Amino acid sequence: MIGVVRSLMELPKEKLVEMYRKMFEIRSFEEKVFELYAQNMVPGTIHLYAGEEAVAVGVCSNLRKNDYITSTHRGHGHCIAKGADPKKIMAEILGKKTGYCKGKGGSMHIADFSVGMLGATAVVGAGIPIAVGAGLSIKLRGTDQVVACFFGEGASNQGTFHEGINLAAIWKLPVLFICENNLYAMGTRQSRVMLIKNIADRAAAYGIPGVVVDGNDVLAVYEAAGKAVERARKGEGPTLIECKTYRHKGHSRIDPAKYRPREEVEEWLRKDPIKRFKEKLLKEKLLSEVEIQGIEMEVTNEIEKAVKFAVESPYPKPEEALEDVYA
Amino acid sequence: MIGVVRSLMELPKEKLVEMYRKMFEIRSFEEKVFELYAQNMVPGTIHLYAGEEAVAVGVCSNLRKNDYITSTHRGHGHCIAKGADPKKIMAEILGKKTGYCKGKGGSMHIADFSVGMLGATAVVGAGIPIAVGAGLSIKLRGTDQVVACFFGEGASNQGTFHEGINLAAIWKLPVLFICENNLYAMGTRQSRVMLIKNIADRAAAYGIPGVVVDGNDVLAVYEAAGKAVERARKGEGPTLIECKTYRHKGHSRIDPAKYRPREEVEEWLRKDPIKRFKEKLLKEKLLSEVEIQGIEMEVTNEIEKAVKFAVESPYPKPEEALEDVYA
Amino acid sequence: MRRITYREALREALREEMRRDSTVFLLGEDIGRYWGGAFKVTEGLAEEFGDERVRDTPISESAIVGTAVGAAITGMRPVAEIMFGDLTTLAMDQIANQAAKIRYMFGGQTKVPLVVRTPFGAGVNIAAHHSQSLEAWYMHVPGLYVAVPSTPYDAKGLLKSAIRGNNPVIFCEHKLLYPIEGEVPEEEYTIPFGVADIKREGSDVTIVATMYMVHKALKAAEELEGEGISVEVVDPRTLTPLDKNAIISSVKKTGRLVVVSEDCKTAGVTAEIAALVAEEAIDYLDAPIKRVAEPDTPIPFSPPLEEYVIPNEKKIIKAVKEVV
Amino acid sequence: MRRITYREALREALREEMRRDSTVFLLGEDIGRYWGGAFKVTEGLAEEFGDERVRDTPISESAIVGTAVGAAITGMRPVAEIMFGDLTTLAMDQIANQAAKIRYMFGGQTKVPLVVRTPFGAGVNIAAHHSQSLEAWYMHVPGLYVAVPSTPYDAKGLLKSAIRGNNPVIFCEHKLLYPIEGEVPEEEYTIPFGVADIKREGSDVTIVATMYMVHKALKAAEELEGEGISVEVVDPRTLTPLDKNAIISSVKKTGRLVVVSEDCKTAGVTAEIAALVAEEAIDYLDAPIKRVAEPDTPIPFSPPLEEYVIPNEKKIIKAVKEVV
Ligand SMILES: Cc1ncc(C[n+]2csc(CCOP(=O)(O)OP(=O)(O)O)c2C)c(N)n1
Ligand SMILES: Cc1ncc(C[n+]2csc(CCOP(=O)(O)OP(=O)(O)O)c2C)c(N)n1
Ligand SMILES: [Mg+2]
Ligand SMILES: [Mg+2]
Repeated sequence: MIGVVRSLMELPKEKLVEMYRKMFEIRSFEEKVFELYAQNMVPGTIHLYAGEEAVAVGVCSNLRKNDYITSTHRGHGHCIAKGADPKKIMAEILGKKTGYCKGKGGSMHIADFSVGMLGATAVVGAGIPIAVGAGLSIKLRGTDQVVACFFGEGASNQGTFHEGINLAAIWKLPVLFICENNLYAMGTRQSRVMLIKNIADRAAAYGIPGVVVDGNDVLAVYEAAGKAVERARKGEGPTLIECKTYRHKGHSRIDPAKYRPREEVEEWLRKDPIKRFKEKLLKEKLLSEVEIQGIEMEVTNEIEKAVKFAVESPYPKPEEALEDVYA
Repeated sequence: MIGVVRSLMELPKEKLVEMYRKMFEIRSFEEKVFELYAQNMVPGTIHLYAGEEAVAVGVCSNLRKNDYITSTHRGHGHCIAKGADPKKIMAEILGKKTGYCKGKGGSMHIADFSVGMLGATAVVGAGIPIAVGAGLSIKLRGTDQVVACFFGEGASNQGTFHEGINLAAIWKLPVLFICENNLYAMGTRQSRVMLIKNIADRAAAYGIPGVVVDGNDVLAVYEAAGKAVERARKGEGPTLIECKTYRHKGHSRIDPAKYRPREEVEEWLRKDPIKRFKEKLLKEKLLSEVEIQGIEMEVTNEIEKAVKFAVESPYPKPEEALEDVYA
Repeated sequence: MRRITYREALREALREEMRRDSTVFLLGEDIGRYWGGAFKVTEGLAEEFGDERVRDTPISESAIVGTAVGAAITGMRPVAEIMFGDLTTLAMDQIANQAAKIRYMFGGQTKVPLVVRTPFGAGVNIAAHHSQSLEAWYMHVPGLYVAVPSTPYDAKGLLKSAIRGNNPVIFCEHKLLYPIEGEVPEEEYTIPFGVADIKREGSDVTIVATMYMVHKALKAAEELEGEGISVEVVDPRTLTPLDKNAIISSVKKTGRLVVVSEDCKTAGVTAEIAALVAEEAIDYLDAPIKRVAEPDTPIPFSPPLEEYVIPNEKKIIKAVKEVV
Repeated sequence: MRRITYREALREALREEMRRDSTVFLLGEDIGRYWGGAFKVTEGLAEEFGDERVRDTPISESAIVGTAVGAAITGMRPVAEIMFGDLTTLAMDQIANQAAKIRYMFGGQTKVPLVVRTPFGAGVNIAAHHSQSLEAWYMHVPGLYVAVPSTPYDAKGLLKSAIRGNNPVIFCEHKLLYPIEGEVPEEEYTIPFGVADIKREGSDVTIVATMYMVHKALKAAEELEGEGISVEVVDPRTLTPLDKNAIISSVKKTGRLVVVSEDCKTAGVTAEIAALVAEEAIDYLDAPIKRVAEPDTPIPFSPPLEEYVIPNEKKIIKAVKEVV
């Protein structure tokens, strides 16, 4: 784990509020998705981000609007953290015409190019070279943008991880490789598919820095990502950041996750990133209970509105299926 | 580089003779191929192994007949080192019916299953998972065979390297990953496509041992491979061995290799593995000049015979093209 | 006769072959005791045969197939599962350049007895990366066999043949077929590759359909019967080898051909079957050949969109009526 | 008019587009100053445009295409070279699942203006891993365009359109075409996608042929003319979009169709074109459709074997004679 976490005091209050809000927003959003799913209103499958909020928020809090991210099957949190509109995310998840992708993508394929969210791929690991390409584009265009590329520890066994990171390394591209290590890929525990403990150690194979960070501590993630962003903007190349975290639910909608020991789940639930951040904020008296409740209420309202918007939105017309194949 | 090389004295004389013979055989074979090529008798393209003989011979001298190897586009040396018949290799290279693959494979696709040579693939890196599969087969069948998997440093940037070695690692398979680092992949110098100096360092990403060895010193290769074979036979899993070496000629038949500095080529020619081994043998008085000349003459005759056999052999009948698609 | 699901039929085939032959083993992502396969086909097999013979792998499709190739050419009979057919793209070199070509390139020195099982097909709203039907690609690769079972009976019999055979097989399953029930005898049987099954006899028009489309074709045929049109439904069961005679004989009888497949129309399964008949039996045709297939789009997510692109009874009936 | 080679024509297209538009850049293995591309298409371009815009890559096909995708959706126009068409298998997910589907999956939010240039084709004795023709696979992927130029003129005009267009293009070249010369004007021109070229007019039989086969078809046509058979040769130039009208119009005129393509016959390019005509213009046919293609084998190494499987003038003439 990287060293001392930047003191809370160093961060402006608005930043802390914003980070808390985003984390709470993601959690609330995912809870609603879960509810809607239970009511049979979500077609297909879903992969919830609950429990991993500190990663997306810690990383994206370092990004500007014109910076890019790439995302995965477990992408709702990334979208929200990068500033996408929960209304249009929810509408997409329900398959509505008002969704980001007009209902063509669904939960596993959300994108919002207007905030630099370059989209989620459902092919594990496939987003990695795409993020590298965005990094190359930045370099060729000569801007100081950066790209954050999210993927799971399971994805780190894909060939694209190896090929993509190596390319970014040799070309010194402004890419943050953010490995969300939630210990499992579906039912497969990390220790059964690799001998090493830290995915960050793989960075050495490409001659770039690898960092392990407590992925349930939003400030630790924020700091590690901040350093990597700085490095990237200065043209010093990519960083691999491994965030140790845990998903609260099963892999996808149908998964009871019986392969996880109960004590392990309980231990991680105790480490809930939102609870931890809230306790810290209160303890250091940076936000009061009242202020926090205010944020939470606002967010809850917003998510309710998103649900209403999504539920009330129309489905696309069937023949729209034929549009958007070619530009 | 690994430590002290086993003293010559420890090896029985027949072993030394055999190693010298094989190295000289490969060199002579490749020189003939080059000659035949110049006479327009070799269809397609060729990738010569001259300069890298110590690798194949050092590794294969540790192997039994029923051990396996997988090979690459630069595979003639691997075949000879594993005990394939030069006659049938040469015939294959000339596209003759008497070749190992009845003329269907050619220089880039030679195989001799009777000596455990599982074949050469011309897709860079594609042999790696195949070798892993042979290793898994050994484990499941419960024998103490091993597999040596040859590939270039260029191949180590392929996704298959990453996925394949990781699999062998977690399953503790009896595989030697032999990286023939000849500094170039076609015209691409290693330093332009990876930031690290030693491919062996990538072994750490999979939690297995990685070893760098002087690939122009047959005894050093022999020793490093010997340890890895021992480890593998004991069920302790794979090893990645990087052999630093150099190809004497261009990448393929048409390549003048102008991308290599002259001094670099000259330096490596001075490190010629055959010359070095011969000098050592003479210096330590393990073989006399006369004995060495005897070996060389024998080999030269054998290769002449191989050429004659190949040249005089018939081409396959055109309609044989339709055979062997399915078993 | 006993009725079991397509999923159970596949599992029985795997179990029986693993009991019969110790060289048969399974590998794939989450096929073992912790999950039992994304579609639960391998559920319970790790418990019976152990983790060594029912091997969970990392998410490394290319290495999964490559490993199967290496095992197959050294005496084993691997059955690899690729969790979704769309992901076979990641193993395309190992499938099309290695598994399919090794025997040929090496002049027949070895055989490559491996099976890659994978589910294709749309209909469960999981969008463009989890819904494709790519079997036409594999028909285009000499050296591969391609199985496309539509019923539990066919699934079991073909999978057993695939495992016992000496060639690499892309064994195509369909997500919507897994829960479908059908008659499967208790006794041992196998189904040879290259033998079509006439799923329904008829005299006015031939429908050639595969996998889930066989069921839609049969429903369409029933409806059409009510309107006095007699439909013959031919299920090739394997695309390679393809039972050309069965198709051509049926066309000779009916004089009309509709080909139905869930894959994208252009250069798909329907193209090959239509071309075959246009080349070898055109004189028997009394009408143009009709193809019913996915229009050329990726599979969209939203239910009304997805429904729109998947071939269905209505489209089949329309095509039939256009030719009779 | 000035004559240049197919290789030079491609290079000119790249050079002109790179001069015209600073977002155009090239990436691939050994395309830069040290080698100039395995087939020397990019020779000299690194010298003119620098190593940043003519980027040598590691041997990482999947990352090459993936990187091109990422660059394409963020404002650049990458032209990737995959050294041999057979190796596109390694990038199949990035090509077929990412490049082709991103626009659609994301509801039209972005375009994916990228070109993957790659040489297909047999004839130089480099065996099964370096000789395939896989363009039919890419026809089967909605979202992709597929170009198959047969002449220097077409190569230049189509490559310029491919680079300027907003869709991902698989740009198929042919090893044996690189040294072929043809007329190419000095002045700027482009060729739109989806417009076939009648390479020779005739009235007795239509041959649809692509790439190197166009030249063989033209030679066959000449020979046949001597025997009083008038052959029309239609070169679609792009397989997606396909100029169906040009094909169908020609068939309506001649009443006979022979389709010639170098890829494997089953489920290949010839299948789609034959199926198209069997579906949409069968009533104009006076004879069965004939397909001339590679028999379903991998490409063998030895010259007599390779020659045996590649379609040639003789086989084309035989097919024509069977239908007239
Ligand atoms: C290439 C590929 N293989 C398999 C799958 C099926 N699959 C979807 S998510 C998943 C697990 C991914 O694990 P990880 O990368 O750790 O991400 P997590 O789900 O834990 O966030 C798998 C195997 C897929 N979508 N893509
Ligand atoms: C996957 C793949 N990409 C590209 C090629 C073209 N190619 C053939 S050999 C070669 C260089 C291989 O370099 P390396 O692995 O270092 O082996 P070496 O030739 O140096 O022995 C390349 C790029 C190929 N055959 N396969
Ligand atoms: Mg995970
Ligand atoms: Mg090399």
